[in-house]
Amino acid sequence: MAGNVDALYIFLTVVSALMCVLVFTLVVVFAARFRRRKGVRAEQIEGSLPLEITWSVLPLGVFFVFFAWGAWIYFSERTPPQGASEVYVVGKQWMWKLEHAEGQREINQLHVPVGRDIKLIMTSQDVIHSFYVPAFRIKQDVLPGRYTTTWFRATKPGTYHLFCAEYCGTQHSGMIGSVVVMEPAEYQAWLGGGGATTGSLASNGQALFTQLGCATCHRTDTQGRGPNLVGTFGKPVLLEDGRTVMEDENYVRESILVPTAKVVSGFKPVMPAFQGMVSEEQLNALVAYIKSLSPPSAGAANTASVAPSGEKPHGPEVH
Amino acid sequence: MSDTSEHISSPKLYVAIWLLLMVCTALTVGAAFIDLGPLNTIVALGIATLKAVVVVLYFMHVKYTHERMTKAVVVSGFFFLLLLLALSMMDYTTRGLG
Amino acid sequence: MATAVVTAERENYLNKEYGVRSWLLTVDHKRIALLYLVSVTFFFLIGGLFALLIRLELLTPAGDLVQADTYNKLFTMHGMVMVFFFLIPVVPAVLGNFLVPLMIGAKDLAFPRINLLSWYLYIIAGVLMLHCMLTGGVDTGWTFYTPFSTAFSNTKVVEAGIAVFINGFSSIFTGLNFIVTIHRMRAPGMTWSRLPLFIWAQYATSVIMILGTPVVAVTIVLVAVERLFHLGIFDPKLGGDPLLFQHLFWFYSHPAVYIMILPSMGVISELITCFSRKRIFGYSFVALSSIGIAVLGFLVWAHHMFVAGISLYAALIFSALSYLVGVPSAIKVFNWTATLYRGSITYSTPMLYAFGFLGLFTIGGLTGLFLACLGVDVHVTDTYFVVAHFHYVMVGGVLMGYLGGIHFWWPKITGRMYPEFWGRLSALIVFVGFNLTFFPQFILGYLGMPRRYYQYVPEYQVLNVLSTAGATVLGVGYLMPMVYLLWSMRYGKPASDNPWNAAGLEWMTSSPPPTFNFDETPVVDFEAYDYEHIPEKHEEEVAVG
Amino acid sequence: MDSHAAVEHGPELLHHFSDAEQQRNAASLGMWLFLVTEIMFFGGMFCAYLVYRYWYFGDFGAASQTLDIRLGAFNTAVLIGSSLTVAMSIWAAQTGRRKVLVGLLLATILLGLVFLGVKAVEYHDKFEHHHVPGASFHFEGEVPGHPGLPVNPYHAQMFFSLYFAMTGLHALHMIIGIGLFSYLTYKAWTGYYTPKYYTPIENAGLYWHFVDIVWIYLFPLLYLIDRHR
Ligand code: HEA
Ligand code: HEA
Ligand code: HEC
Ligand code: CUA
Ligand SMILES: [Cu+2]
Repeated sequence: MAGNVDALYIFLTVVSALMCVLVFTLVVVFAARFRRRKGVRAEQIEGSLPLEITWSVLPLGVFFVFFAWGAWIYFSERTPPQGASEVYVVGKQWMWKLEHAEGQREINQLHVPVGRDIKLIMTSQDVIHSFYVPAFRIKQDVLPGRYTTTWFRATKPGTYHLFCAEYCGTQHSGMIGSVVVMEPAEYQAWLGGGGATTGSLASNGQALFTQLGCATCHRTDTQGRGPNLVGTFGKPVLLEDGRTVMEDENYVRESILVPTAKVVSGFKPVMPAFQGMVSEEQLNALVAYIKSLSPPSAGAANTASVAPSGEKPHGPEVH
Repeated sequence: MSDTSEHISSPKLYVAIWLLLMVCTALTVGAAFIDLGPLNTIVALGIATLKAVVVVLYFMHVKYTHERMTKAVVVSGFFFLLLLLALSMMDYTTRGLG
Repeated sequence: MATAVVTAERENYLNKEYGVRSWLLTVDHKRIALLYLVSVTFFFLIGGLFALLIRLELLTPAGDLVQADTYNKLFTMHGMVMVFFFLIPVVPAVLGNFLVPLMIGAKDLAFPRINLLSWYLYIIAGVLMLHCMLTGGVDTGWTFYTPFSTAFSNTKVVEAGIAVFINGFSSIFTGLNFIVTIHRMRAPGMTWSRLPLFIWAQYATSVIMILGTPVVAVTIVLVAVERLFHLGIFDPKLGGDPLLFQHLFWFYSHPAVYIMILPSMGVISELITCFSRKRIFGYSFVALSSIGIAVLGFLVWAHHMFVAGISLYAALIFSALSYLVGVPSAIKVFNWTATLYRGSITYSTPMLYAFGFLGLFTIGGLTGLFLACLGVDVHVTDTYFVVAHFHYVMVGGVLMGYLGGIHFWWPKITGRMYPEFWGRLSALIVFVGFNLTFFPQFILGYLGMPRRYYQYVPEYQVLNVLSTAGATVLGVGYLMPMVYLLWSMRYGKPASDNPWNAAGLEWMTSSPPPTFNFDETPVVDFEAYDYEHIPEKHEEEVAVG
Repeated sequence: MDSHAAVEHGPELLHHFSDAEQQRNAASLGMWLFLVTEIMFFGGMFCAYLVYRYWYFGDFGAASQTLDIRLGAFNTAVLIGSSLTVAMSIWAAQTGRRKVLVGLLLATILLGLVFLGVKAVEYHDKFEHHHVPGASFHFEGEVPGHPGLPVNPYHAQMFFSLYFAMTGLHALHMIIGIGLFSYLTYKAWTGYYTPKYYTPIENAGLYWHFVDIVWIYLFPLLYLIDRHR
């Protein structure tokens, strides 16, 4: 990704520099060549339609290239590859809380293995923040009340800056950390010994699922009062009002916090709203658990296994 | 606009317009109670727009002005309002898709 | 200079009446322009002071000069003061106020009392802003993003909001006044195709002022109401969408950047024609591109929100639309350049500023294209790259244009010439200082330094030191004109009615003009920039030096 | 500067205009441009309304149905009536009927006050039912057409936030308009306006009609959502 962005950036710089050189040379040359001389009067030139058209259409053509290239990169930046490992990010004034699917929790630090696609599922507890790793050329605002996502794949081990790029109050400039990219073996070791873990995110979610009483309604058969949640994630859901929505992270999130917002067809809106009753971390665990009930076909993002992602599937998006 | 001042609409016309507006009000209330599916909103806004246009044309004398500028001003006002609404909604209606 | 003596004694708008009252209650557009001149300069100094403090703090990576909170207030108030109280009014309210009636051959603006009201609204807003700054300040950034501004910041957001709101009405009334004046008050024969390009630019600007400003006004009302009464329009906790605020804010604030640049572009058209002694190349294209920028400017606002969480499709469309505004800007740049061709060019101070404008605006505009490019923007948004971009267009563009214009019309405004040597020197210093200040910031931005950072990681220090050094040079460059222009009001050489031998109605009345501008209403039977028919003056008569 | 005696002499030409026609045209264009700014001013709120109505359609429907449609319709009629009296007052001014003019202007003010009175009753009702956004807000109900589906109180509160913001802003415009018309009535009573000079009445009329048009949209948008269920 970084390479692509840099290539485009260099392209833009070169084209712009050429334009600058063109304009500046003309200005300087004209200014020198046609400076005021005694007895020489300016020649009145009305304009020229062909020239006007040239210098409107040509830039427009160049602009289109800029746009198309930029759009293409943006599209892949916003489309995490299938099978990416997931990390949940919660921003708050003024720290980053990160939780791996495997259950490692970190603050202001993110450890990832080299060469693996990492998808970040992010939300904020208070104001808007922005997750920015300059080295990876990625940035995404982190909003309260919903998830935003982005992804990256580190190609070189090392420690990289992590910044908060959206102004968020007093310690905005202190809301920084680092992304530590490690060789896979090292990473395994870190997983084993390093960060404090209390079981994988999904298994935490499972515990919560029982504890909060979700399991009483959402059973793994068709007898529950709520829909069976197995195998539903990432698929379209038919709603009571006839609309169809994709079951993605934001949908699950909303379904837990405000269940009546989108009611599944064939069910009564009896699910209690959990808004204000679960923390962002608990919510993430629940989401991770519900996702784990629908193992994706490619890769095993939600299990604890650290399968290398192998070929980079730049194919269709996950959600 | 110079013509607005010269053109004198008769009270009869005003009363007729007023009646039309009252009928439209009755219609819109009535229509609200009939199930037209998604058309309900459209009908309600359509009637409102009709009323607004009538007010602009007759009560506000735009119909009688020979001044193209007034018309241009009114139209551009609504045009930019629509731009605001349409381009914002473009974001909201496509959020779930990408 | 016999004529000059006569000029100085003739009754004009300056010496017609004396006393504070005659100024504070004036409805003469020229006097109001001067009232604005004094007040925007005051706010520029305040904003500049904040800028210097910002730059001083950033000299070292550690946050050592001021507290984090103080720093946040500094850049917030720097941005608010500079944008709302300096750059938006500066060219329209000073030069525009002075020149619009003169250039179209009118006695005054259509609504002189509303014009005065505009100034009072501006002053009330400004005093409120000052009060707000002195009693604690605001720390939301000039963009007021929610939910920080509505639910988290514990500074004087509402007060600052009210100040911006009131100031908005000042700007709306100015715009309204200009449009009506340009439509209704033109002298006989002054057709649309004969209007000076400065007037076209003011017209386009006024359209934006009228259409955009009310939206930001109501948005700020909503923020204030949400903050005071906890209505949940934008608060996600109450089901609101913080991005809606950003949509509404940028619906105004993107077009607002064209409120700033368009009038300056108009000034540049006047300067380049006068000092090349030529009709502008492609008059109608330059004129209509102003309108084009004004209209297209309303279609691109969400390019400030590419990483904010808008939909993918919206981002694509807004990016594509953003490129469209580049086209009319390109048209202008190329036409100005072409105007120089086969001209008869003098390098007086205003022209030097115009050259500076051309260079800096081109760089600023081209880097705008980087930002409109989705893939690149994701990386550089909210970094110093953006900061550099907008200072290039706002300071390098607008401010250069304004300074050029002030020098150009100074003889008309005051009846005195400014010292040419000092003028050229200041133009040079500003140009050098400017690049030294802001060019390093492009690099900083690409290296990843986020904006609004009060402390930063040490590897960014070298470039920051350069930038701070540049800012001091720049500061000197700005203070110089203030000193010598003031000096020239008393000691400057008396100016003739048309010291530049320029085209345009404003040069056909005396310097300074009488209260109602023209002794008799002029009849226009010549095209704009009719330099062909203006006889050359002898070298020594041209007021240079 | 402002020593022009013109001000005292009423409809005299202001010095910087070349003739009365130019002056009148300028005033009229100025007024129309001002109305455009008003469109955009309300436009920001309409945009917010549109977004949330799109998001929370059902909840908005439920909240909307607590509004009294009879009062809303009555007020619409009142406002349209006042537009009629304003339009007629232009006619009265054009034809130099001073007493009729004063009467019509008074009628306009009266109708405006009736509108505000009804609005006050409605606001009061909202207070009674705790439908005013804030700490004491309370809303229970079902989404129309979806029996058993409870309304999300936050979303209902959003409706009422917008309701108060929009109708409040509208009412503020009414109050300003009534102030304006009171002044005009007084002036008209002194015989200040003649068939040659009545621009202020014309412009105030434009303003009033605009306020009417805003209500013409507010009424269906706020009162008539999903009524058929
Ligand atoms: C005077 C003010 C001004 C002007 C004129 C502009 C002009 C432009 N701006 Fe800028 N901008 C700002 C002030 C301004 N901007 C401010 C204040 C911000 C930040 C606000 C904040 O967040 O605080 C900002 C931010 C900003 C962003 C958001 C960045 C971010 O936050 O991520 C973007 C993105 O698209 C952008 C784009 C543009 C574009 C495309 C133009 C175009 O109009 C430029 C057009 C001009 C040219 C293109 C140059 C001339 C053309 C040629 C010489 C043609 C030849 C070229 C080729 C063939 C390549 N600007
Ligand atoms: C018109 C607009 C304008 C102008 C003219 C300027 C002028 C300058 N700006 Fe500003 N700037 C903005 C608009 C502008 N800026 C905006 C909108 C922001 C974003 C704010 C935000 O993030 O919310 C910003 C942010 C901004 C930042 C980023 C802060 C951050 O993100 O952390 C920086 C940093 O270098 C900076 C620097 C400067 C400098 C060095 C100047 C120089 O050009 C200034 C030169 C002038 C002087 C040096 C003054 C000289 C006078 C004196 C010294 C006398 C003072 C004494 C008396 C009062 C008598 N500006
Ligand atoms: C009282 C019973 C009940 C409880 C307790 C309950 N739910 Fe539900 N849930 C339902 C019903 C009924 C639906 C379907 C109607 C709807 O969408 O509101 C549902 C829908 C959902 C959906 C959307 C399902 C889909 O396929 O689209 C998710 C996700 C969900 N619940 C998660 C949870 C979680 C997590 C908890 C615990 C924190 C929980 N539920 C607690 C009854 C319940
Ligand atoms: Cu978090 Cu800035
Ligand atoms: Cu912009």
